[in-house]
Amino acid sequence: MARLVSRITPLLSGPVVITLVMIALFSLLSEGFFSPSNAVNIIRQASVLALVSFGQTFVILLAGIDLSVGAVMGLTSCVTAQLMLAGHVHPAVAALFGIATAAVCGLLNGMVHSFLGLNPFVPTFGMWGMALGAALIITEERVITGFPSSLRFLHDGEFLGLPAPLFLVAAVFLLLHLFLRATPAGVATYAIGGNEAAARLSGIRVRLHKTAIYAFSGFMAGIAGILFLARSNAAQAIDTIGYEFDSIAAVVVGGTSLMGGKGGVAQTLVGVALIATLRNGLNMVGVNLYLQLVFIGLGLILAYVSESRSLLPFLRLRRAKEA
Amino acid sequence: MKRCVWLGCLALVAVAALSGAALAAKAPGDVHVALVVKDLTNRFFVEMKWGGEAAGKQHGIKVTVLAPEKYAVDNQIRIMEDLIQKKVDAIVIVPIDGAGIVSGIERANKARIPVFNLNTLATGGEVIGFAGIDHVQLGRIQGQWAVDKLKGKGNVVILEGTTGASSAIERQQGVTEVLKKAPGVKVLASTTAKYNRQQAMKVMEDLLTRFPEIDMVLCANDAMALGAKEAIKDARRTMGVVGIDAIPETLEAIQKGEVAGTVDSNGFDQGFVAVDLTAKYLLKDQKPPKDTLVGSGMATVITKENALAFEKSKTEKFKKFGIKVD
Amino acid sequence: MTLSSRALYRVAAVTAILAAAWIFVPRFGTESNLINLLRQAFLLALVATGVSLTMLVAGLDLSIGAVAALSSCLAATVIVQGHVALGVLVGLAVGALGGLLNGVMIAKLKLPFFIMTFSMMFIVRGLALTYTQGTSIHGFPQSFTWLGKSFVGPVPMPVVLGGAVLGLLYLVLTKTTFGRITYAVGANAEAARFSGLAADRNLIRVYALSGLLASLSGLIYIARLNAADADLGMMWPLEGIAVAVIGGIAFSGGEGNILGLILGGIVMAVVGNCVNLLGLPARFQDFFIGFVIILVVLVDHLTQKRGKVAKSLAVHSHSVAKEGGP
Amino acid sequence: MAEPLLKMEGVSKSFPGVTALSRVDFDLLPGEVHVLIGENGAGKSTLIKMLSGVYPCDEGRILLDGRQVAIGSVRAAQELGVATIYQEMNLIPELTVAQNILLGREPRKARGLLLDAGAARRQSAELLASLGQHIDPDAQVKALSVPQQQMVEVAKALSMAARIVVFDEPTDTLAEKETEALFRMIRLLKAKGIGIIYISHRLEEIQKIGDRVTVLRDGHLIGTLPVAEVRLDELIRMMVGREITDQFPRHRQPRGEVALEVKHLSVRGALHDVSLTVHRGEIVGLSGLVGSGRTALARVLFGVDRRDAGEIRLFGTPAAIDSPLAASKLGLAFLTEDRKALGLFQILPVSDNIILAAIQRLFPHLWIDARGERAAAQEYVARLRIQTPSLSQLVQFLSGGNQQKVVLAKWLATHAKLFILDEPTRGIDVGAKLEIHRLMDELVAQGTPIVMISSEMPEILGMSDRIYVMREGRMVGEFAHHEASQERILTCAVGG
Repeated sequence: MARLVSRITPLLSGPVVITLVMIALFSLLSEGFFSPSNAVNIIRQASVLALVSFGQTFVILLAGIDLSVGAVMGLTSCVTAQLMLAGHVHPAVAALFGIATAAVCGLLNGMVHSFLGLNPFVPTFGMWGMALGAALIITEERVITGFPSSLRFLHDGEFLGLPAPLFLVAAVFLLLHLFLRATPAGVATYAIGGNEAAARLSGIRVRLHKTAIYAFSGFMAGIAGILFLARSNAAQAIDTIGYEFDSIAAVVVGGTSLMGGKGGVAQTLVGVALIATLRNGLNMVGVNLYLQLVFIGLGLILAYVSESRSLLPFLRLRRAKEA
Repeated sequence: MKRCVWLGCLALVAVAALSGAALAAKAPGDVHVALVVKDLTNRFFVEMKWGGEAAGKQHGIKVTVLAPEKYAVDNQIRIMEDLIQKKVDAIVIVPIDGAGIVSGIERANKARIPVFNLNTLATGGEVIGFAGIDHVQLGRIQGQWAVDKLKGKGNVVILEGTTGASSAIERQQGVTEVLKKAPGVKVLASTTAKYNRQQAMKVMEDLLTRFPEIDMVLCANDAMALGAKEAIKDARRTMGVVGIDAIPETLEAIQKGEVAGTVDSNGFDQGFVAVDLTAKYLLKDQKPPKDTLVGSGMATVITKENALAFEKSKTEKFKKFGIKVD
Repeated sequence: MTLSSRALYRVAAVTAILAAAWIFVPRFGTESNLINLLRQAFLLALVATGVSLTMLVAGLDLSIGAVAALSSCLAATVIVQGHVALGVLVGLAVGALGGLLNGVMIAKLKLPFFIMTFSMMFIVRGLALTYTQGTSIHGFPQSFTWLGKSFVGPVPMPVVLGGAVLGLLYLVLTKTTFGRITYAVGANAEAARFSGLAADRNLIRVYALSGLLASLSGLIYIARLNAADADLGMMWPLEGIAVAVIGGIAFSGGEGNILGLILGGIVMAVVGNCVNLLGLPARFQDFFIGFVIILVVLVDHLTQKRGKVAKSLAVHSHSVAKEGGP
Repeated sequence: MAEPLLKMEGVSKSFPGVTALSRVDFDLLPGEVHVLIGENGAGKSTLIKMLSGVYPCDEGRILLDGRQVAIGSVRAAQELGVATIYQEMNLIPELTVAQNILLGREPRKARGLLLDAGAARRQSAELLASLGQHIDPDAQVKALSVPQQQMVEVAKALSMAARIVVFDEPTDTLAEKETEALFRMIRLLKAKGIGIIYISHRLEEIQKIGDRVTVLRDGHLIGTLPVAEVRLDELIRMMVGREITDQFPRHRQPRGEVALEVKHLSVRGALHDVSLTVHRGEIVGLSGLVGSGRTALARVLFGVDRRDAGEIRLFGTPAAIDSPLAASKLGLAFLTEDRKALGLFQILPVSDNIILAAIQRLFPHLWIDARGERAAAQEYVARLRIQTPSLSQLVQFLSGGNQQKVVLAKWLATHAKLFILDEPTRGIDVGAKLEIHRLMDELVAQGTPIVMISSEMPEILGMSDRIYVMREGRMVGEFAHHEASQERILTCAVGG
């Protein structure tokens, strides 16, 4: 039994405990919550936030921040929709072009930040405005629909009873987790976030690496934008505004430190699960909109406090023995 | 660091492999209808909520009214997905965007949950019926009244709703249709203020600067009309201001002469009719008509003359359903 | 602090933008437009004071919009019943309380500013909506609306109030012990603690002041709009950051002159104003704002970077020569 | 004479407005420890930075094994076998020992895509073993002690198959025992034929470890001599170019009454039953190895950490010091070991840095009048002879010595009644060090007591009136000035 306990306890970080407590609470209060179909529903709703939060995780690991992801997602979906509708471009090609646009936005963020040494808030905030403006201009502030809906399988499709986005998110998660843990570039990311000067002195090309990570964050926002397009089958520039703060919240609540060098995509996955479960649960229980906002705010604070000072006294006892 | 990979998988698997709770049998009085509106910070939708709840009380069914956290159609889709999981008996949806909401309706169709489309026409998905006012007609009423008031001659400025929103497009279509038939009336500018009071005040300030003489301001909703009239009052200019929705604050402004008139868009009636038809469909299996026009009866603009009469009839209606009006 | 060379670059850039607008944009130079511009600029600057103060202590207050909404709705309820002074006090008190809560949690419980103020944004917005249930509070007496609508000679009251607040803040920040400690905490919070300064107390006061300023901005806005609803200030955090960044406030803390906000406000107001005066669709505004932010900051950074490098070398040589020689 | 491993001929480097190095010759033989000394700004770090590829040299040639090389980047230097170990530990706290050692050069598998963790663990374990260390390669670096972290740095250098290893003031954070371990390890490297360049302020170390010593001043080569033929004061004269007569100024009055009395102070895991007394007009030296609890004691006295037991009496009255704020109000001052992180506001001007600690005293009623501020700052800039172009100069542009003077000025402005100085002259050049000692002497002469923590034996012996020695959080010895000697203190500190 002790061995089992010792294997499980390191998993029970604060946010995981909070998520499980929430699941239990919501299951008691609403009968539809604790069901496989609702689980599938939560996964679908959380998949877009997960993808964009993975990109944000990498930037925050560098002790940076990317405020542009919300607008860049919107730009991707609008570019792709317009290409398919007006340009009669094949959906796959249009999607690739959309993702490329997002990656370029990320690249610009990275270059302005790392080569000109500007605090990352500034270029990504400026990019937020430009990407939003560009998306609005492309779509003339209209909603674009009526394009071929072959992308929809990405979100609505099912395979072995599990939603398609689950496979996409799981594949991306494992790839990124492996990248961070087991590749030189992954370790370099932690090194730059932990001690940039030391990373540079170890021969890591810091500026190049940072630029690549911001471009990667743009790239992930692009993929999230495509999945968003598949989900709503309509493209509107302002629909994805808000994902920048939601993704930062998911990353930080999950346990990745804003100071950089600590955390990872696994923690972010938990953060995303927590936020998605919270929002779905409040709807299932039928809490009125106004109070829902209050509970989301309280939930975020509780999740963060639980991560930084772990809840279970038993856990703390174990950690004290180890230190 | 190994623990993190376990951590991620645990969260995914736990959520995916939950076992189903037993489905409670549905008692007739236990019918639950959800009304999803665009946002609950605008008085028009608050009255629609009251209408829906009133109809619910009449049929003895449970009605919950939900609105998205953010004015984005994706949030409405998320609410519909959650309602599907909650196994509500029917969803009445007022889409922020008729095209954007289609994938939400299709999901409800797949779950065999009937959907009633209200106020803004959805461009796809099966709905058991549509009720709403004829936005184009509202635009025409407003436009015609303005032309008559200006005796066919004068400068007009139009404040449109959120660009791309179906209701904004249709109301704009109605207004411009009428104004085109009056050569003497010149449309100086037609720009959006996103159905928002603060935005309307700012845009109006700039329009007052741009055009020294404006005779009439046509606003696609009352919130914008109230914002515009403040800017006009501050700039010590005089011109007619016409809105749509006939919310109480506008009626007060009409009596004070700050706003020339408004058009009733029957928020309460829309809510009531939609829930009423849905309840009848669920309880008495009466298929609602494909297209129900709500309350286009009051086909005239409410002005100083008939404002009091209109307000009295409205409060009586509310009282009938036991709704306390502040 | 004397107007350093960096500030001169910034003032020059803004005057260049103003001159260009004056020449190319029709009716930009008219008196009414300039008044609108000035009022808009100072209101934006006032909204940005909360964000800027918290940026000075290397933090950020994302809850200013929500705090403004809640405090102004509560104040409006009191003001509508005629007690204007009491209402204003209630508003300011609620604002300060919200800010105080932020400060205590950040300073004492060591919560990161992002999580605390981001969560407060949701919590306070929810409370405001619950309080007003989506309806607006309107009909303020003239003795209150003068806050937003009256003039002192040609100058609109918001400009006078905004100017007074910014002037006072400038004096507080540069000429009082509280101000110096604020810059010190922003530059190096640990060193401030080790220098025997009450760093935590200073943090709490800065966040409380940010909440107070947010509620003041809210009160002035509802005085202008002549109505208060829970929808107020949705975009204030982002607009505030934009004005602060253009105004030269550094995200990393301890650096930036509060008067720079006037320049930031002017740039934002000019962009919005020109888009309207040229009749461009509103969507161009977001693009230009993003573009201007990066442009102004790039120019500022390049001028600053060269300035810094030159200075550091000059000193290096100076001290080497001094120490080395007998 | 073996073929020189490294030869730098006529190397110079100038920045706009200053020549940091002019035509310096420097060479290094395989298996040799070549010590490099000189004041701050003498050009030591510039020479090393050129060798390790941080920036290119303007004139002159660098030859490795007789072949001319151009070292364009840090990576190029590493490939050429030049490894530099900087003073501030360049490790990544969150990563493991193995990850740190092999960062940037990790062994790979699966055609170079994935890291080979097993091979990395084996290689780093081997490297550490060759240095006589057994540190767990999977431990996180943040859990290691300072000396252990240093061994990881050296292991990292070895992993780069370094043929030249540069040590930049490595023993600053170490005490005797660890310095001995470091020298043993350096001798191991020598035996492997690796050339070592050793930069230090501690002149007494030269005899112990150096083969040859080179002195730089103002970017010029003063001389290179075999260590055997050189005397200490001669070296100092070459460095400073002026006669160092009385190294440590001492004009002391008789001891006053008890200023600070600490009885049975303990902090779980750091201090055990520590007692000491400090009298007015006296400098009390705190000696001991790193980790012996001297800084922990200072932090408790200044209210940074909470004490678990024991009593502190200040000027006769019991003092409950629970925060630096309370300590400063009671007239305590604390110059921390890490100037940059805890002592200074880098991006604020000199005047702010000086008046901030005393801001409540100087301006009791909130308002700061510009004249009063300038006068207060100017007074201390003059008194401490701080070299700064103006009062509004940002502190980050001052030299190390001037920065330390600013921190001292900050606390003098508070009219503190008792000073705690933690390594007051570390990393400062000899000239500035002298001035700091002069100021300390002046302060004590006026009766203000000083508690000084220092790892430099000459400074402890020279400046203190009484010396306490600490080991593992306990007070293990107390010597008056006349009875103290290097050997006695060392034996106490090491627990002999």
